[in-house]
Amino acid sequence: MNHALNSGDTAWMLISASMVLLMTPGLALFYGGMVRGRSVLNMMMMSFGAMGVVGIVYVLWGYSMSYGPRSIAGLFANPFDLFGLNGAITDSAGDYVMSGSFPTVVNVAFQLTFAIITVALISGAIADRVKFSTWLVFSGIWVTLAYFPLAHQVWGGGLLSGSADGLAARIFGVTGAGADATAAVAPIDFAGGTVVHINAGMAGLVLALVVGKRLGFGRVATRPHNLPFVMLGAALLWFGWFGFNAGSALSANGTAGLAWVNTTAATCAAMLGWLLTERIRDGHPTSLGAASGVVAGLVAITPAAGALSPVGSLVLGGVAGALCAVAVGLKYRLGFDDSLDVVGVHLVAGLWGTVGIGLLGAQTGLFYGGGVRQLVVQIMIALAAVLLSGVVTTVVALTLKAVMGWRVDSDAESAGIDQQQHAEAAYDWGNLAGGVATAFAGTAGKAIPSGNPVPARVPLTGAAAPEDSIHSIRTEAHR
Amino acid sequence: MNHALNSGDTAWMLISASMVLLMTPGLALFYGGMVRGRSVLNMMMMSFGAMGVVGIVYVLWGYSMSYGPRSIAGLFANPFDLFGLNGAITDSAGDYVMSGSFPTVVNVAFQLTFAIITVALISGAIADRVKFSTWLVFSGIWVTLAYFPLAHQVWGGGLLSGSADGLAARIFGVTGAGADATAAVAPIDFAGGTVVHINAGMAGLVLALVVGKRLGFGRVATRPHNLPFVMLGAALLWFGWFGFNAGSALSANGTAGLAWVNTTAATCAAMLGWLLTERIRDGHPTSLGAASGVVAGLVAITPAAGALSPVGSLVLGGVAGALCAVAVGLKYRLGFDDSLDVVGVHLVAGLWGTVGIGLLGAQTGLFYGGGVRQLVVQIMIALAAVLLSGVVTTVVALTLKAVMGWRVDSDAESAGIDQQQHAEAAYDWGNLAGGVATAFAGTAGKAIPSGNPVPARVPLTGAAAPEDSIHSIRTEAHR
Amino acid sequence: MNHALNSGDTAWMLISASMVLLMTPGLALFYGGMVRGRSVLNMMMMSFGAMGVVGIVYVLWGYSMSYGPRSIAGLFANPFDLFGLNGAITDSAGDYVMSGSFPTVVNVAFQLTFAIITVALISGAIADRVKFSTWLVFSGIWVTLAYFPLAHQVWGGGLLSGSADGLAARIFGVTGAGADATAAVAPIDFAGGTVVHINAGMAGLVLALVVGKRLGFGRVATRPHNLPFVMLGAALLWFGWFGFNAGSALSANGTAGLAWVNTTAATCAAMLGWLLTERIRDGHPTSLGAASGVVAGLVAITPAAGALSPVGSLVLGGVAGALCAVAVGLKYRLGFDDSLDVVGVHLVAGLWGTVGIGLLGAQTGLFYGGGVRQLVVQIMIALAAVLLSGVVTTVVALTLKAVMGWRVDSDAESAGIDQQQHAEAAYDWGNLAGGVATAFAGTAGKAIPSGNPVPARVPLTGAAAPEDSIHSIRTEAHR
Amino acid sequence: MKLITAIIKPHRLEDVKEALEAFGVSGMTVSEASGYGRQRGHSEVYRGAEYTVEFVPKVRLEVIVDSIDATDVMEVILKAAQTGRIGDGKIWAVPVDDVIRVRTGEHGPAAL
Amino acid sequence: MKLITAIIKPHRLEDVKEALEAFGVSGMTVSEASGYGRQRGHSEVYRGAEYTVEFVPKVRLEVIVDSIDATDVMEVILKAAQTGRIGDGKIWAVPVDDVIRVRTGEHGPAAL
Amino acid sequence: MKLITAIIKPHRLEDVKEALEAFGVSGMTVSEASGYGRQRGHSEVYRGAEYTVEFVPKVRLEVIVDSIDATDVMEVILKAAQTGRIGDGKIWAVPVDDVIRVRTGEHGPAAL
Ligand SMILES: Nc1ncnc2c1ncn2[C@@H]1O[C@H](COP(=O)(O)OP(=O)(O)O)[C@@H](O)[C@H]1O
Ligand SMILES: Nc1ncnc2c1ncn2[C@@H]1O[C@H](COP(=O)(O)OP(=O)(O)O)[C@@H](O)[C@H]1O
Ligand SMILES: Nc1ncnc2c1ncn2[C@@H]1O[C@H](COP(=O)(O)OP(=O)(O)O)[C@@H](O)[C@H]1O
Repeated sequence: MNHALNSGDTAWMLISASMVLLMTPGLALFYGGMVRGRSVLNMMMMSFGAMGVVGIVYVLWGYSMSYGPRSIAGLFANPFDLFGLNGAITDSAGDYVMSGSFPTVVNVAFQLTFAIITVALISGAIADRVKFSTWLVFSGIWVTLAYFPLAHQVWGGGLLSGSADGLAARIFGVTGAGADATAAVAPIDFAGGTVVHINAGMAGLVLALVVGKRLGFGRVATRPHNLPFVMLGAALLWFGWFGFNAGSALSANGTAGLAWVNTTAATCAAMLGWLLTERIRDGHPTSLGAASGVVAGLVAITPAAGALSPVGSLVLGGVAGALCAVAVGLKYRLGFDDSLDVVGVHLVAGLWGTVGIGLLGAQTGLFYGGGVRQLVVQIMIALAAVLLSGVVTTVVALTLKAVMGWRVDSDAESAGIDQQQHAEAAYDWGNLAGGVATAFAGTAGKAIPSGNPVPARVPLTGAAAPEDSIHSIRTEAHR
Repeated sequence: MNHALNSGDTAWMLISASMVLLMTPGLALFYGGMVRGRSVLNMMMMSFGAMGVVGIVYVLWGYSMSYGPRSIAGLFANPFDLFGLNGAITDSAGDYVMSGSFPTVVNVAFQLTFAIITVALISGAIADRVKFSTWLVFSGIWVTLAYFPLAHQVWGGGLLSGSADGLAARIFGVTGAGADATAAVAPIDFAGGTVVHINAGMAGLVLALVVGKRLGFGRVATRPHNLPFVMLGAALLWFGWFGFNAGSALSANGTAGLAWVNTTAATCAAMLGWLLTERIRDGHPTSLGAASGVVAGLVAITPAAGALSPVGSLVLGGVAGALCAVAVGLKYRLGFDDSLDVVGVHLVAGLWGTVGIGLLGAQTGLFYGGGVRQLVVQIMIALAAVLLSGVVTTVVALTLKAVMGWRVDSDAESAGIDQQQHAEAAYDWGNLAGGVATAFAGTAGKAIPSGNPVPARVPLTGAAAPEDSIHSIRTEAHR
Repeated sequence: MNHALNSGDTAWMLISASMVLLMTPGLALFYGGMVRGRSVLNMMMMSFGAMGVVGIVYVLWGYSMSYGPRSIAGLFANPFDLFGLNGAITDSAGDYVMSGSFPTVVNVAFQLTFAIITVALISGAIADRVKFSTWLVFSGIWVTLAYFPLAHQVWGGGLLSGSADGLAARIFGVTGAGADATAAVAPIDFAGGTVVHINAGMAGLVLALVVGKRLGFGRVATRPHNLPFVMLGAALLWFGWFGFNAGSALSANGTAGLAWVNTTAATCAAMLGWLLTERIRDGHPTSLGAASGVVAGLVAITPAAGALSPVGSLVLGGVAGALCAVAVGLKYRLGFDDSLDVVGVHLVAGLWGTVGIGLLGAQTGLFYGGGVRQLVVQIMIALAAVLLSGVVTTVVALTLKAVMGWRVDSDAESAGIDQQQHAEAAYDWGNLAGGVATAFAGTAGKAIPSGNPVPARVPLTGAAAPEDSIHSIRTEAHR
Repeated sequence: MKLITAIIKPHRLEDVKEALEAFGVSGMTVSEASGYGRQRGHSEVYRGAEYTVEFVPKVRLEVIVDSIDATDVMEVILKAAQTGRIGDGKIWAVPVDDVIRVRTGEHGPAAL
Repeated sequence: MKLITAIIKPHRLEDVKEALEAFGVSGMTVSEASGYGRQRGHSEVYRGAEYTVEFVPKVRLEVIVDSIDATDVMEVILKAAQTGRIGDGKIWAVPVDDVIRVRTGEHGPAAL
Repeated sequence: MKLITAIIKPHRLEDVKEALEAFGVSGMTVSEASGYGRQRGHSEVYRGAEYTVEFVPKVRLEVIVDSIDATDVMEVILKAAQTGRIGDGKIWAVPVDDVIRVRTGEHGPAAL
């Protein structure tokens, strides 16, 4: 079963993994630019924190739970079989274990990055108001209970895959026989419409409800503080998404190329679709709309990137852009504070993309004469993902609410979560704006004996201070 | 004619395509940082808009017009042969069509990104003052009438290529015979000196003239609002340019490596060349100069990346940096408002790089004992590109001026084009600076019945508002 | 000795080189965000300047001195053998010279990027206060006298390599015989713990001491002006570091995959290690801490990326994060102004990573039953690097102090080095904050005859000026 | 006429503006300020170095009113700005000789 | 002496500065401000949510002058700042007890 | 009571604040300003185009004091702010009718 190593495929998977990893900081910028300047750091830290926690968890038990050798009822794989990647990297002879044409360790790299970004995506729903510690704990638990199982079910040969034991096989039967038997109509999730986007989108919805609205939601202005960051973030996402989608071909081949072109076609169409909707509805096409449209298109094409024609992708993307542009306004009417529209973008476009394959799929789509069977299967996996994510997230979120609490106190939320959770300010333009005048007040570590002549604690003498610098010394009198 | 797929080459082309796509957002930052804070979004949107429009157009007829099977008099290829990429991706047997050692669909990806950035480059010439709608329409028309034809002529076997039917063959004859006959002295445009840079630079010149100067040009201060963005943009361009130049080897081989090294050598030299010029002329080497020098070097080496030695590239780059540093000042004397120096950087360095091959080409350059024939051919294709782009752009620009108009009205230009065209402000530092105090005023869609209890419309009651937030409610009285 | 070209390996090395090149602008952002807004451009320019100078020097004599055919006593290779890359690219037959499975010119590309970033790293130690000209000269000399020799010694078969002539071979003997003989216990520096990080860290320490403290060090507040830039910079470093570490496998294979996974594991653990240390010591986990932890982890895993298991990497990284979090505070106690903690991060984590291999190495580490021999060898190369870098940097730095001087004058330092060295301001938010009101005052070049009717010099007449623009004309009276 | 200047907490601006409007004041000018007083700032930690931020963000509001309205306007601002917590700010009144509306050149109360 | 304060449109600052210079005023202090009055703001839309920006950017200009020049200086500012459109701003004068030049310690008109 | 306004160089703020505190002043309000006067600005060059920056950053400090302290407070600020170099700024005093502490509603000197 160990194939020969194909260095071209390996190179492509290595770079794809790197590109997908870059998506999470890209998301941090995309989200960070959208919040107010006093909570941008916390917003970005949710993404970085997810990287830290999920990166570790994935190495320890994540890969094993997703792609380990023993499936538990098609729901998840045994987390201990490949714990710490033991046995996943080299075999007893010391040779690298292969996954198809490239080493398994490269697959670990690639898959790990998907787990990270899925968790990070959720954070947009609960901007500006949650404890960083609760978020970190949530990241570790949620990825274990919601992400790894779904990855196993869809991609690891579990219940929602095209395997002969899967649900699709039970509905429409199998083709082939024996070990080669697969579902006659296999569900299609090329790069993560269900596992990543529906999963994160539903989790965002649940968290927004459990955590509750920001102070002043729908009343106080919370416009984006840095739209160029949002655009740069969207661009890094787009770039990384080539690794996400074209990398999901798991080979440097024509399918990867098709996925690349489809990804771009859908994204371009979605961007214009969103802008057109804004132009008609609000009078102006906005840069936030362009960036959002880019993401909506990327999400929608994710499950479909290998299954559509480029022209089909244009249609899928264009619809996604318009659909999400309408959906993001819904939260104000329904009254839940999905702050950065994880639901409106990821859940909506994830559902549309997953189901849209049943309509637009080049071979099996309804509009392409493929009948309704693919459509039925696609709806089935979409609903299963909604259900799984909804239930698991609800349980985890409520438990954490009871045990640790989600919200920072309202004074802290008002004053700005960056200052309260991280004791930092994102920007210092070197002026007084925002009342910022700062002074060095000593070094870290309360253990410094107070008699210690740390230079910083020597009060400012007559020595000329630098021009322009607003400084002061925290003297004893101030304490 | 279908070669075997080389997965290494395919991987390299996939990542090259991705890197070139990232260049356009990089350009958006590079340009966006250079304009004032009140027009950065519009500047970036011109790049994003070009991505949207050209991406769609390329899939529909762009590839067919550039590389389709039937050339119309060597000027462009029939746009309908591969319309919608039909027939370009898989053959009748369902196998991926190949272009050399990789699938054609990967070539589509790669070539598409060049079309996008070429259009986006032009936008720098007309910063701060044009209607977004006119720009979008221009993008679609210009790429069709100027870019696809030139790509066909130079790279698609058309008039300016080394084919036996091309102009170069008519001047200096052919070598080889029959189907193998090619021009004895083939024009060299490795990665787009003519197709991309001369083309965009001329278009920028024409547009700057047709659209006219910004209010206060040459009188009012319009210094860059965010130089770190400019530097980051230049860095992303440099990174992406490896895909552009080394990717143009169309294979992961020694030529790609040479192009990589030459690209870096020329860029480093150009950066220092520009800085030195500034140091001598203005007294200070600037960061804007460094970023500009980087781009000048990248542009100059583009046509030459495979044809020079590294030391030759140092010379080409050093000259490019100094030349462009001088050229950018010209607009104030000549009195045309090429706002971000598309002419001074892209046209000038594009011409120098294209012609410089005739001097510094490792085999055929005048200084390397190659005689003048290459030089003549290079000058010929440079002039042809100037001519084609100049004429086409003039016609398109004037037509659009008559039909849609280019300029926003002068009040809008004064108040800031971001607000007027996009109803957005790029930054909100959470203070009053710039008089920005905002209030949520309702959700999108004028269709909301006014009695609808959208929370936002409930006037602020005595409830404690968050600290720091300057908010207000648009009450009926204000309307 | 010329192997066949492997296009997958070549593709991977090309993209790795590109990614490592992107690290330096990433570093520019990482460092630039940490300084005050009035010195961000100078900080970034130190990185860009290093790119320019080192890029040129590398092409001319850097590659020859590192990997040229003739070693001078194991200390460095003859700089003239491959001067200008002559003979390094193609052989006499015109074929590309190979380095293993890819063309040597690709190796030049890859290695060049390491030289650049090493120099750029040093600049963090001397933020806000040095002449740009002195820095450029230092870059060229230091890379020649410290970097190329160490690269040769460790990777080019010199004294610190595993070659039969190296120090390690002299300590623990050789295995194999004749031309195949290598050190029985070869030193391990997978991707540059000694060559890059210890080297740069020591140089930073020496420069901080030679150049001296900033005005007001330890008294005046110098908090970071743009933390999102710091985070974005850290993210770009992480991304590029995959090229750095996984690229150092010099092949797209299992080792590259393992290096990728180890890099991520160590980085995630280091980030959390740093945050935990801060949480305990200061009460808050900060975003600057997360970004710093990322870099600390990347540094520590650099020499070890191919030699550890993923779980070993988690340990190495976690310790690195905590260690560096403690180390960065030391400068205030020891009283040297290593402004951005090149010592606390790169020297400390570089030493830890290099030595840690002797403890945690999967085959040869002390904790994995490998005995102390690897540990001894690792300590040996770490100390050798400390020594070499320390001595060379001291000599170079003191010479430059005497000849050119390092510091800008104190008025300039106070007013802001951007303005003084580069005549630029990083940001212009379009308001009066910071007293910025600007006017166009003419074009470059003192050679313009003063009677020349440059539009800019025409005094403002009654014509309506644009809204919002604070402008003025430098009239003769002002001069 | 009088110039009333109020230094208030930023988040009270909206209420103060509305209260003034309701009272009949039709214009005002606001700007950013930083206050130093009984209300202390906070501290921030960067790489182990602690910095104190001693000045607190405030908004300065200026409104010119007819002399007879001065006391009432101060009262209106006081009520709308008050939270009862330290740092609520100050309001003061200064005599004004004359005021002109730039657009029309009108002087005195007519210029308001 | 008098303190003349003018709230003007930002783009008029340059002309006002030049007019004051021409009149013989050698120094002034300007700062940013936001105005609320007859001139309305604008609205912005982000992801379908509409926000109003009610305060309009203005510049505050302060200049201390000898009492006998006060009316003239106000007149000079008025002329240079006027566009005739809503939102041109206000100019007012306040009595000043004393002024000191920090560099020299000079008092009164000599300090200007 | 008097309102003392000082336009000073930004880097003197810290010393002035400390001197005022030492003198017994317990609160003050500062804001950013840009000054035009004998102290010239500088010029910047972008792609060969030269721009002049004519306004110099300053800090405006405002402090309300009891009338009898006014001269002393001005003296305290003068001493702490003076560097003797051009551009040190100005200090002026304006009569104040009344001052209110928003938190408590206290009037007059008790409000300081
Ligand atoms: N003497 C003063 N002159 C000018 N402004 C003052 C004075 N005292 C206080 N302030 C301003 O009033 C604000 C609130 O004062 P503070 O002493 O913190 O609380 P409180 O007024 O509630 O006692 C300060 O931040 C400062 O802006
Ligand atoms: N009563 C006032 N006190 C202080 N400033 C005022 C007052 N009324 C107006 N202003 C200032 O004058 C500016 C212009 O006023 P506005 O009513 O918009 O136009 P106009 O003065 O042309 O009638 C406002 O933006 C505000 O800054
Ligand atoms: N007449 C004035 N009215 C108000 N502010 C002034 C006046 N003259 C000067 N200033 C302020 O004082 C600052 C210092 O003045 P300047 O003439 O540069 O130096 P100096 O006061 O040392 O002679 C200026 O930048 C400006 O802010």
